[in-house]
Amino acid sequence: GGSATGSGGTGGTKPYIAIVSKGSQHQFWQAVQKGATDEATAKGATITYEGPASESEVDKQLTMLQTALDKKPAAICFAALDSKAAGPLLQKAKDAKVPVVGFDSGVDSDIPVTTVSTDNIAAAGEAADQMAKLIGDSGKVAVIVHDQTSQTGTTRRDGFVNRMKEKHPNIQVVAVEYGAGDPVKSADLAKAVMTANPDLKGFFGANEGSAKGVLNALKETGKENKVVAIGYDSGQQQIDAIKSGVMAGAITQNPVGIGAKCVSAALDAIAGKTLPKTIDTGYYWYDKTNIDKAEIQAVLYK
Amino acid sequence: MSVGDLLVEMTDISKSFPGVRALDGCRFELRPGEVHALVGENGAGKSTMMKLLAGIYRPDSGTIRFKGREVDISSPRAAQDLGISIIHQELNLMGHLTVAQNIFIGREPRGMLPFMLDEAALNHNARTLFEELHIKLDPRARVSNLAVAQQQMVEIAKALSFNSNVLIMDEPTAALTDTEIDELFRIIRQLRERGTGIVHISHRLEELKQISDRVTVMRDGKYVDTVTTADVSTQSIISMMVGRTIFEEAPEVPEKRDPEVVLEVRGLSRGRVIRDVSFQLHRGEILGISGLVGAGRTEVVRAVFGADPSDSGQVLVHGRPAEIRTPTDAVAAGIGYLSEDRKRFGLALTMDVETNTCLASMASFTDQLGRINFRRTRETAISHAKSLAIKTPSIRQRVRNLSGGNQQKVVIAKWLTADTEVLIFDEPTRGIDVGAKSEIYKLLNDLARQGKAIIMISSELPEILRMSHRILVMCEGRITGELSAAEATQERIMALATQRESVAAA
Amino acid sequence: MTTPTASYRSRVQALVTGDALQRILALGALVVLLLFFSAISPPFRTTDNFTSILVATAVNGILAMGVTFVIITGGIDLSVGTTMTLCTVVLGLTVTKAGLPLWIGLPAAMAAGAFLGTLNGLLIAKAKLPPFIATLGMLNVARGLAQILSDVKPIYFEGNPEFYDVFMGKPLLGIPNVVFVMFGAAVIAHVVLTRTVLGRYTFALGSNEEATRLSGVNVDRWKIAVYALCGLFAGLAGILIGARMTSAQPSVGLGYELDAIAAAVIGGTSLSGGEGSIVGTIIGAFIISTLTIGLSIVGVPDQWKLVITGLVVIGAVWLDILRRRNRA
Amino acid sequence: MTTPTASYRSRVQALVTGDALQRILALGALVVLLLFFSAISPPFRTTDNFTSILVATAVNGILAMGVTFVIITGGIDLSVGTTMTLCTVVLGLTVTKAGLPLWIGLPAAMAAGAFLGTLNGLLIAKAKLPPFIATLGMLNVARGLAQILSDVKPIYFEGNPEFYDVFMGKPLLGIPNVVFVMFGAAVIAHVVLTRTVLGRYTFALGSNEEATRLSGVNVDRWKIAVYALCGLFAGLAGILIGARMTSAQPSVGLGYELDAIAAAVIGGTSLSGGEGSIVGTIIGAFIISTLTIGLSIVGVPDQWKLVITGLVVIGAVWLDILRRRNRA
Ligand SMILES: Nc1ncnc2c1ncn2[C@@H]1O[C@H](COP(=O)(O)OP(=O)(O)OP(=O)(O)O)[C@@H](O)[C@H]1O
Ligand SMILES: Nc1ncnc2c1ncn2[C@@H]1O[C@H](COP(=O)(O)OP(=O)(O)OP(=O)(O)O)[C@@H](O)[C@H]1O
Ligand SMILES: [Mg+2]
Ligand SMILES: [Mg+2]
Repeated sequence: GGSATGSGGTGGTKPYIAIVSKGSQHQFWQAVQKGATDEATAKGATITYEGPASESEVDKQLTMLQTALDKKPAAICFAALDSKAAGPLLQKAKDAKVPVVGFDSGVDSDIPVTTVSTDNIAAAGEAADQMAKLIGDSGKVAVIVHDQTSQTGTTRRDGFVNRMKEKHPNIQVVAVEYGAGDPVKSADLAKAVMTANPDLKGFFGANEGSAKGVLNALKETGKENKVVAIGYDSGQQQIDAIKSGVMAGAITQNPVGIGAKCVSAALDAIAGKTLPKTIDTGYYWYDKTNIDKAEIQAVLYK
Repeated sequence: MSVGDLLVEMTDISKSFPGVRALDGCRFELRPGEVHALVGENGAGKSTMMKLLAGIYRPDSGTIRFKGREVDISSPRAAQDLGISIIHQELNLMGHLTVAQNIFIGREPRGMLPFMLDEAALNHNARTLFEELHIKLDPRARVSNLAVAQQQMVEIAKALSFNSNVLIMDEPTAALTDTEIDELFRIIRQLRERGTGIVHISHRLEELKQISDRVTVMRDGKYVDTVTTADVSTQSIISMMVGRTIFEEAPEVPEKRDPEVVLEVRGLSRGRVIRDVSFQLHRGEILGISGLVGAGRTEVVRAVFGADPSDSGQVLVHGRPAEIRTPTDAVAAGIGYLSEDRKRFGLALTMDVETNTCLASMASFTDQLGRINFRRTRETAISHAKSLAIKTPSIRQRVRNLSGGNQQKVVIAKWLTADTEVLIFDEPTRGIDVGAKSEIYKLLNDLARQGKAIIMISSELPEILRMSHRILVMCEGRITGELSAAEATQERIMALATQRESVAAA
Repeated sequence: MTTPTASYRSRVQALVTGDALQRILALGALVVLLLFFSAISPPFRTTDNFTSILVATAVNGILAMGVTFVIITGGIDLSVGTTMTLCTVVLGLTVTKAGLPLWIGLPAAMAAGAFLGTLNGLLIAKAKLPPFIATLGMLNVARGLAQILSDVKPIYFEGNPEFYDVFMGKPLLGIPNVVFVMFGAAVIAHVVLTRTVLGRYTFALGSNEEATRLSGVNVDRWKIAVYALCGLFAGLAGILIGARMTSAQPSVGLGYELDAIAAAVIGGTSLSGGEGSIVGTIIGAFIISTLTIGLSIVGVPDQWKLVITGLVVIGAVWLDILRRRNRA
Repeated sequence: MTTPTASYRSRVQALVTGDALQRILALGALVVLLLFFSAISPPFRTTDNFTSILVATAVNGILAMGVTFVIITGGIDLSVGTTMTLCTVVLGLTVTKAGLPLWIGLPAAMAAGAFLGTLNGLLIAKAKLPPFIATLGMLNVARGLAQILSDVKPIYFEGNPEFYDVFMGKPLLGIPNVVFVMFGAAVIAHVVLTRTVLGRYTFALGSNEEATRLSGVNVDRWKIAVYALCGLFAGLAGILIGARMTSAQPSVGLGYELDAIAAAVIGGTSLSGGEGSIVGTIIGAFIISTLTIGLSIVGVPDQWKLVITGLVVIGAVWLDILRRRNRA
């Protein structure tokens, strides 16, 4: 959602930061927006925040980036759906001397002054290692991904699958299904996977919707606690499932932190400070044992 | 003439449609420079026979010879290429296009580039065509804005523009009044001089004597006989058609008309089309409305029925003002309307006879829960199908597959089922054969006797004269006069029908 | 028209024009699919899996029933998917935020659906908007509202654990109740369509609206009723999907409308109006879900699923067309 | 039926039925939008932003032109969005994988579009499938193929930097070439629709297909031609979007069909066929992009954008309907 703290536009003494993210309708992006908005109010900046309805709308995001540039912002925070596709526009920003802060999966280009990123590959790899641990390093597992055309989708899928290949040769990833992040469609697919592989040991749901799908599938087939479920991101249902043990655990990034760091980094850039090439906002593995810890609670959203 | 001179020769033609054997070993022949009338009851197979010749259907069996050569007419285009053009029973026009664009569709004059259009030439060609034919039409007018009759003239002009050597006319006069018909016949005679062979399908048998050289009679998809018009009486043609003789009962005018006024219209007006129309309709009366096509008769009754809005005016039923804004109100107030264009306004073509028969009175066939009593709908449909002699394989047949005349009977059945007190018939016998016609006349009289109040719009003066107890004549949206059955004559009616205002508006 | 021939002909007629053949045909396609998958994949031919297919059909099946009515009138409803979502959100708000009991929330959800449907109906019947546009607009409006009302966050039915059990519980032959709900709805829809005046007018509207109007039928009112009914079904679908997710997800629902329309048309409902049946629609819905699940069980990659689904939609309808052609 | 009356009517006719008024009306709506946003937001009324709006309109505008032809015939094409994508992929493969020069790749892309369009046409004209279904199927097929051919990865035009410059460069008044391409295409489309045989038959088909057929016109062939033309425009759109993204994104394109249809209908093209104009369609496309960009510049939340867009679509068409009603 593109809600504006203060009037959009160049007006006013406060520096104006335009944030173009990858999405607007998923809670993850809402959390990022929250972090950014809070930081902005704290540090006295105006921001606008928007992103395309789905993470495959590369072209629509470019229009948003273009619009952001037209607003002559003091800085831009940008989570590219496709960095190369955004190349020309980023060049424009550079020519216009508008500092660009990359975030989320980052922007592979030397234009951004810094990138506030999470390493999705490593994060999904972590999920793979945890899965291996939980199923005794052998057996069949499957992955439910939101889509195979968005960067978050592919990186998380590949991070998980490749880690299994490299580190856990006895584990087979028997299926990768794409459920559009729809908890019901994902559930139907997960059930199909279990039908095809009755001896399936574990599921990895690569985003909130997919994870929910896995949980629904297990519930509907009465396989709760029989099949290991690992999720991604947070949200009520996953948190409850982890507390009740139905879900072994999940990877979470720090969406609020990402939002906040974006804005602060942007402000530093405006102030002309030099920034590190990357600011890693990190990711966390959380499960029954640590879910109530403060630093985890801080990065979870409901 | 020897067979060699035959322009068209169709022999042992058979054609079946699901559930219907439309044509059964039929034959037909056409000589150059003759007007050959094709007659038969509704559903006899006239249109189908000619559609085969025009390349719209292919025969199941039989041969078609053109100028002695056996031909396979596979498409309308193929027919055109042979020089066969047809005026269909139903209008086939592109309403969004102009008159000229319709006439030359598929034959547009091209511009500098082969695929570019030359609109100027198009309109010019149309204008010259109209001058030749003495038709008064604006080539640039949008067809959807023309009245039925004007649209029919467009169809005629289109067919003539081909200068074909065979011209088929499937009831071209059904939508026309005498003036246009005379014009049409003048044109037909011209063509006959040129040696064009003309097929003329019509239910107006008086026309046969006027225009045709020979008559071929069909019955139930079978060939009956071909005779030289001059040699036979209309009566004998009729008996050939129906296989029986019909007694044309004289119009019986009730000695004294029932004083009870069922419907009264006061000062009904809309723009230029309806201007201050007032009249009363008595119980048990048949009120004829006559006038030239375009006089506004349909507009008036549609306004009364609530199908079209009106600027001002009042409708009273039994002396009480009735708020009629929609047809629903009208039917509730006991008024029924049979449109002049059954396909567009009368029938749900994809639905069966039963459904159409009951469509205007579903309420009476349903319980509080809205459930339909199918036994009663079926019985009703069957009884009407019998009493009106609707020619259909079953009441489950889709109305689309019935012949023109039988479709009209289904519309009538619908309103008989609705059993409204006032019945407005707009061109009720348009496209209906003599047999059915006299049945419908009988029906109208019976209904009147039963105390129904009936309005009948007709462009056929004999019909108006024969049926009406009282006649209203319209011209340019006004009622120009009222005649009692006794005083009415063709001349008087025409006088009133052409009583244009000295300062003709627009 | 002598009675013997008539009755004989009518019997022939009934055979040919009746929906019978059409259903048999769609059913044939479904059976072929089921046999095919069962043949090449042992896991497919398990009772559990057939149950999954039944469950997966429920939501789309119910949406498709409503859409069937609309399409028979010659209209279309693109808003059923997002309307469904909005209804789930409404349910969520009533039972969680407002803390009202389920037996109030469920009717509320369906009422919401009927309300949006009525709006569609008004836009189409009164304002004379083309159904495609009216409902395309409503698609966006409903989607937006669902997100606004839910503050773009899922609403969880934590307070009502029974909600899930009521619909996903398996008291009968291990088949979840949603399935029976679907078939129940189908029976009602079928009766309404074939035995009531609403159904009769639904067909009449699609066949010739003007003629129906001139027969004194209040076409506007009935048209509105049809769209309201369609919304009502969307509401029911919203309840089922809510039960399955034990939550209201404001972002799901987009794209469901196309599946629903596809189901109806595959089942022999004619987009030009005047023809269609609930039985056919249900079969159409089964064809779609069987395909989706079958393909993922045999492990067909996603991009190929798209191609195959596309081809099946085309193929199934083509089959139906050929059947009609041989008939007429 | 006297000449004065006739000619009088036709004159009135010309005034009212002519697209003139219709365009003026849609144009009015556009102007209102532009003024409104300019008034409330300084950054909106900058040349840069107006340029952005022009650029943002190009792709949808061109898709909408093709769709306009189809809709005027009384059909619909849901596959333009994904067809566009497939065309971009084809372009990508020819110039990168096959390493052929652009001047071969561009025609290849458009040929691909025309080909898919022809398939639609064949399914609709020959197999008699309802356009909605034929193109719905094609939507999935094209989408799947685009992903299969591209192996579900973006294809980058790194080898052809000139590609971007050719279309996004600004030799004239700082306006990117895409804009001129769009207007060029519009002029051609307008001429084809109003001055050529194809255009004439496009209207004839939509007005009364049966009558057109009975007039000896080979309706099948012309219908196929219209869908092929629509595909051709999709191909051109594919080229532009590819240039804009300097890549072929196998995933974009879904949903573009609805924007294109909305643009056409907002512009006064009637979904029941027989009426429409390219000028109107272009205006419709501008209304949509102005709205999208305007709303995001003034920072309206996404969920509200949905609601507003929905209402505008409904409102704009309603306006057009009222205009027609007053006319008739
Ligand atoms: N397309 C069709 N499908 C099924 N039956 C048809 C079709 N067209 C005509 N018929 C049937 O064929 C028979 C002949 O129809 P046709 O239209 O030729 O009669 P007609 O002589 O023209 O009657 P009318 O004078 O009423 O026009 C009728 O029984 C009609 O029901
Ligand atoms: N759709 C239309 N648009 C504009 N004018 C029309 C339309 N239909 C009819 N008119 C005009 O309205 C007047 C009445 O036409 P209408 O067809 O009602 O005449 P009518 O007396 O009913 O003749 P008939 O019933 O024999 O065709 C005529 O001037 C006609 O040209
Ligand atoms: Mg006939
Ligand atoms: Mg009339």
